[in-house]
Amino acid sequence: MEFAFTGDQLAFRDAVRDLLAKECPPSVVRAAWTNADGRSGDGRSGGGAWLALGAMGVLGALVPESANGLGLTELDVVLLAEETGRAALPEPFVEHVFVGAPLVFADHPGVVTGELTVTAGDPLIPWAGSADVLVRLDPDPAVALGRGAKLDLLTSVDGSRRLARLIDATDARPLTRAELSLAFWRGNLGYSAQLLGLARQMLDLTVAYTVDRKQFGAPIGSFQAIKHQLANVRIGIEFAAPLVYRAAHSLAVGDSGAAVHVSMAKAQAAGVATNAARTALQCHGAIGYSYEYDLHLWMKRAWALASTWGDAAWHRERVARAILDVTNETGEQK
Amino acid sequence: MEFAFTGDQLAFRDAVRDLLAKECPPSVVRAAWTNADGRSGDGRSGGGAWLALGAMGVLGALVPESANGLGLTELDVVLLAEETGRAALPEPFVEHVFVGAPLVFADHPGVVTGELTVTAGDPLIPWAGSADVLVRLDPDPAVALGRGAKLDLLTSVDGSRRLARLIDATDARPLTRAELSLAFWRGNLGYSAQLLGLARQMLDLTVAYTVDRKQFGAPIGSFQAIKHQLANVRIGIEFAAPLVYRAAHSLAVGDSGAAVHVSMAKAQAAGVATNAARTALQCHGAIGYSYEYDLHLWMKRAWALASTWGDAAWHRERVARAILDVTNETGEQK
Amino acid sequence: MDLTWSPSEQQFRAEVRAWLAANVPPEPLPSGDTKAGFALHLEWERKLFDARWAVVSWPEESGGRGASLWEWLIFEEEYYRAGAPQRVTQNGIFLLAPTIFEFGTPAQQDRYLPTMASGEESWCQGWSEPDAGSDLAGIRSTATRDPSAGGWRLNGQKTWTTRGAFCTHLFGLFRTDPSAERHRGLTYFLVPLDTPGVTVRGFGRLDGDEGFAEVFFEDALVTDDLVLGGVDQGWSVAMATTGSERGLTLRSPGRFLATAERLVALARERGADAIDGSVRGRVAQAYIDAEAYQLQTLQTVTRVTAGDPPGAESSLTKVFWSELDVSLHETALDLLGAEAELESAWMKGYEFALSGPIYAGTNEIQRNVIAERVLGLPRK
Amino acid sequence: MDLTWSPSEQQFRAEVRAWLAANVPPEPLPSGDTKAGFALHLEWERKLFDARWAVVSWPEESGGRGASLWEWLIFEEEYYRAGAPQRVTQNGIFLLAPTIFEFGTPAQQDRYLPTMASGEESWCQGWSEPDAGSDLAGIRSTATRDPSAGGWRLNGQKTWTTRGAFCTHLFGLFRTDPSAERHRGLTYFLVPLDTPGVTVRGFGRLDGDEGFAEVFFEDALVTDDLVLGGVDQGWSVAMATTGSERGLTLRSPGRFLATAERLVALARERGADAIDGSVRGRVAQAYIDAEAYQLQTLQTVTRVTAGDPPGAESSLTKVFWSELDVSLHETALDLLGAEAELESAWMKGYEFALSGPIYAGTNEIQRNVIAERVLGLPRK
Repeated sequence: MEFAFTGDQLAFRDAVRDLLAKECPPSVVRAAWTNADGRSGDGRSGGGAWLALGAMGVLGALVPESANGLGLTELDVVLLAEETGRAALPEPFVEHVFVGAPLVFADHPGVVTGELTVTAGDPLIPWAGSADVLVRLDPDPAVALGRGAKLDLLTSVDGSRRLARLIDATDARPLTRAELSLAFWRGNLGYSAQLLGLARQMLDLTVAYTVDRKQFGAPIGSFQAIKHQLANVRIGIEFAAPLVYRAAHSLAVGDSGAAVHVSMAKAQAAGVATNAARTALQCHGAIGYSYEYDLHLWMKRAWALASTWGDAAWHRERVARAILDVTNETGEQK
Repeated sequence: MEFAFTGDQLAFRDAVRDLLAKECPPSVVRAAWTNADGRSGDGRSGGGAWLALGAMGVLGALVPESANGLGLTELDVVLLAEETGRAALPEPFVEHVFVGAPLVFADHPGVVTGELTVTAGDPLIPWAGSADVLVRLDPDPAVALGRGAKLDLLTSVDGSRRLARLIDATDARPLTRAELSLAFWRGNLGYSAQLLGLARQMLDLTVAYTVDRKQFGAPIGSFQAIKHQLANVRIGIEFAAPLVYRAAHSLAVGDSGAAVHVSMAKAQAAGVATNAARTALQCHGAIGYSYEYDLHLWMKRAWALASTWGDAAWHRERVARAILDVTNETGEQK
Repeated sequence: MDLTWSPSEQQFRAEVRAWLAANVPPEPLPSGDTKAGFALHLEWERKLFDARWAVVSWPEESGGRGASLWEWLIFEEEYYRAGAPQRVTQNGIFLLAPTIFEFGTPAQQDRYLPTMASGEESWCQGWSEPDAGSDLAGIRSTATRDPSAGGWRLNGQKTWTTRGAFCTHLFGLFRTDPSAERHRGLTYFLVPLDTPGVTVRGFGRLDGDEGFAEVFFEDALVTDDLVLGGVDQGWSVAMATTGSERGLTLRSPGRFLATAERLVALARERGADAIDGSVRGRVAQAYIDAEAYQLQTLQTVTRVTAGDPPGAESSLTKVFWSELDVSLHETALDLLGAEAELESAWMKGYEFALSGPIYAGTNEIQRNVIAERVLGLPRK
Repeated sequence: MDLTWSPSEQQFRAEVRAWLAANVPPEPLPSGDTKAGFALHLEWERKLFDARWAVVSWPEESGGRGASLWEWLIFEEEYYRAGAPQRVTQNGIFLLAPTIFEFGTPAQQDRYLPTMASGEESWCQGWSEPDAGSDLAGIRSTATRDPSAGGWRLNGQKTWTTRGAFCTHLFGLFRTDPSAERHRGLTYFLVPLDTPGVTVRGFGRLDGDEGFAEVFFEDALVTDDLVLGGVDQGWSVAMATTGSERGLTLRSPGRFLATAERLVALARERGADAIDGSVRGRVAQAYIDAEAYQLQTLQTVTRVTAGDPPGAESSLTKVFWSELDVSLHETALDLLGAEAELESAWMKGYEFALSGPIYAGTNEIQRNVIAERVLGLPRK
């Protein structure tokens, strides 16, 4: 029994964290809101961060080595997703790395390096307009080409998430039930990890602000009302993270409870991130409510990811079904 | 439009409050836990408080004047129930005044003065062993004689509430559907008011204690962590009371929404009282956890009343049905 | 207790409803927190004013109808139910006007009230400063007497001024006695924003609209007749408006009842069975809370009408409505599921609702007030 | 990451499970917080000890099995799953023993550990005083050196001492340097409760059982060898035990997993469809939280095993498990509906759970610790 990441896994995370610190500061996230494609650069190939991740091999992390991927498992990349959440990376990271690339690398080898971008949605597809390959989980699960696809564009509260419904697909191929299921649970694992990273970042940002900000002659962080709200966020993070990591492990080893474990992770991480957002805003006060301050970039990403691919209530109900209704839930199916 | 009680209604409440302050101090409540009948005295006819309430005419308040009752409405007695909650009166006040007496006064005139005690349950009947007349709402709604009734005695967390199921009834007469419905909603109104009074008393007790108790060189009531918890209880009370009073008014005037209004009142009052109990205990610390300290007498009454005759979730679901499912909910039926 | 409306009140309601039915724009106006939207909202305000619905509770001579608090409640209920445009003039009408009625000279009342009611002049509140948010006593902006110029020189900066970039006037607090501490030595000024030396820079709020502004003062000269309620009396004068900001006037139950009705409609439309059980319970709870808020307001208005004004209790109200507003919208977004993140009136409403627990005294401050002034817990 | 148990650990689990299956009393014992129940629990403790299950993590020579933290977790999981009796000796085994292992002289270790493990001697904690609850530094009980008698004279009062009326010994803090302030000048004493001058009065806890005691000291003489860890060093010595009180040892995940399993069983038995949707969601949430607590513990044990002891993080754990325990029982009572008020293991468990957020440092204190020591927010 050992509940810890390996030195390699932690080193990989640190490398990605450093990369994002350099390539994806808040200014890049903010810029993405007004970019043509809502991404960290402004070409179809994504920006500096995306290219660098591609160069590092991260974009093909779950693709078999036989196809020039890194042949890694969910457990090796879950911390990377957490870091992209912490940085609010405006790229289809989960959609590409966790969901799309492992599904389409055979027909579209370019996704392994990031030369091609694949994204996915259920049903709303983020960054669909700038992607080369689209994966639609619902309705009619299918893989389609970005070029020539008929999209119904929609606006997300997160200005970088350019959403679309795929209405009419070119050269679409249907997904098998197994592909659909794996894609759905891997995606939810990725979102859970990103929500965790978002929560950590919002907490750090708020701690720093409340240590600094003085009112009534003292740092507001010295008031119990602030302390206890932030302590609760920290507690929430402490007891959400292990569920996320366990879910990654379960998918990696093919545990029969994997789907339920992912639902537990998503329910918990969504709750923690939305609570972190609410608390961060309240502890900041008016400045946190300003568009010019960065907090809202994280808050809105958190709102979006918390409700996409099943919100907390939906995943909690999945767990309820597993423990209350079904007697031997294999969790293998969506 | 006038949302306020009349001078008479307030004077009546004050009279009962004074009576209870004199006849039902905490020592009487505590004594009831070990009394033979769990009531404020130790004879079948109840104790000082019960006799005094009878002498005041309160026990027959909802009985028509033609039958020597006071011929009052739910609106006239709701504040009295609140006071009996505040005092944690160990007597079948709601069961007798709100539910039983108006149902059985014709066959049992003694209930009007309190010479006879009537109690009621759904299905658990409090103080059944010491009552002359029993009303069972469920199963098989009926009125029965206390003498000779076969009872299955049960123990409540509230040592004064001597519970029983009525298994075999003597001279039972069935309740009509209308009787049953009115009894159920009146009872829930009475319990809502008592829960409100219990919450107020637990809050007052805790405020007094936290002003007094010093730790870390200051009254613990000066710490924000205590202040904000108690402020939340006070807010809860502020916005539960009007729902309780409105429900009383709706029953009094026969408003078609009365049943839903009572469910709103019970759901809110139950939530406020249980939260007040939890907060009061936490703010007291170890002393509040001591059997010798009075707080638990109120806490346990609150737990009992919050779950009896439909708990908060049950009543909230009644409201949900009224606003979401049924298109024209008359609320007339249980 | 009488929970029915009198014939004349019912008549009043019918009149309001009819007028709104005939005049509320079929399509919602663009956000009043944008330059273009603000202008369109002012046109609507003018329309309200011409029909004497802009300030129903004001005396007739100032453009009102001398409506009772009860009628005002009815008006608000109907206004929100009809989905009529937000009141971009509300900060003047609800925060400043009561102060002018109470402390203004007859000249000030004649000069400012009618133009405020008609929307001809629009007012923003200049209280918060970079270092004075929750702690208003930290105000540093100054007003220095300039005898030669026959007035006062304003210097300093205000910020988080709602719709400051679109308004014509600002009412604000400035320090006139630099030696005085905390709440003393402040004066309440009425400042035309076109005064030389005043610069306004609008900036975005959570939803991106330019609903906030910073206002900079550099030796801006304001004449003596722009002092409201006496030099160095600013704090006590201002408290009258926080009273109304926190209390009844801004938060009529109609607003939350209307939102609750829309929430219920949304839930029915999603299909009552399709709804998760826990969310279903929260819909019911939010609906119950909206009714609780209305009933508590009826209780308060009854008391106020009987001449017993609300004191620190208004803090109870502020915490409750602001958290109710958040949970009404949160619940609606949960009903929307994966579509919650899409641009919608619910998301916009949620973003707005999130400001409730912050402005007009954060809910943390309100809880302190409740604990100390309502419950009597020790300050220290 | 490896979430499987080694063959030897599986073997250990099988052994524990088999023994418990064969030995756990079919009928639950009466409450260990009553005189009679306590005696019966001591018999059970003896039985555990004879089979060397009483203190699995202790070295063999002290009656343990030198079990690893992993094996200890397994033991606890099986123990709670089997519904075995509460450990009335836990305050000695989990709070005092670690301190004796760390600070005790060899003589003290030989004298007290074996009799503690066998239950022959039972220990209660003498820390709280009427004026020193959350604020332990407020301790006023004194120990004054009495050279003539060759020991220390204890005076003062301890209270809220769990099972003090049934135990044979008390470990507690006494002020040995009256001039010292707050946490300084305290000394950790081991006190036989039959010492002349010591009076014990048991009193009821929330559930009515006599689980609390007041202990009065009047010139009670204790010899020098009853000082644990040095005169005036009491605070730092005691902190070692709060560490274990708040940390892992007392709150093995097995306890909450077992409760969660029983909650699920109760829900299934009430009929999954009959359950209110909001309560159904809370059952799932409580179950998720119980698993989260277990996984976080595995994480911590991995770290501890690697030689990285938990610090202020134990405050995160304390708040979480104590509130989880309350909500597990609250949810169960909500499932019981009108029967919730009846005497039951759930109600008894709820009453006990309510002490969790209070003892071993209230959750308010814990949140301060988290804010200041984990997050680095300013003390003042």
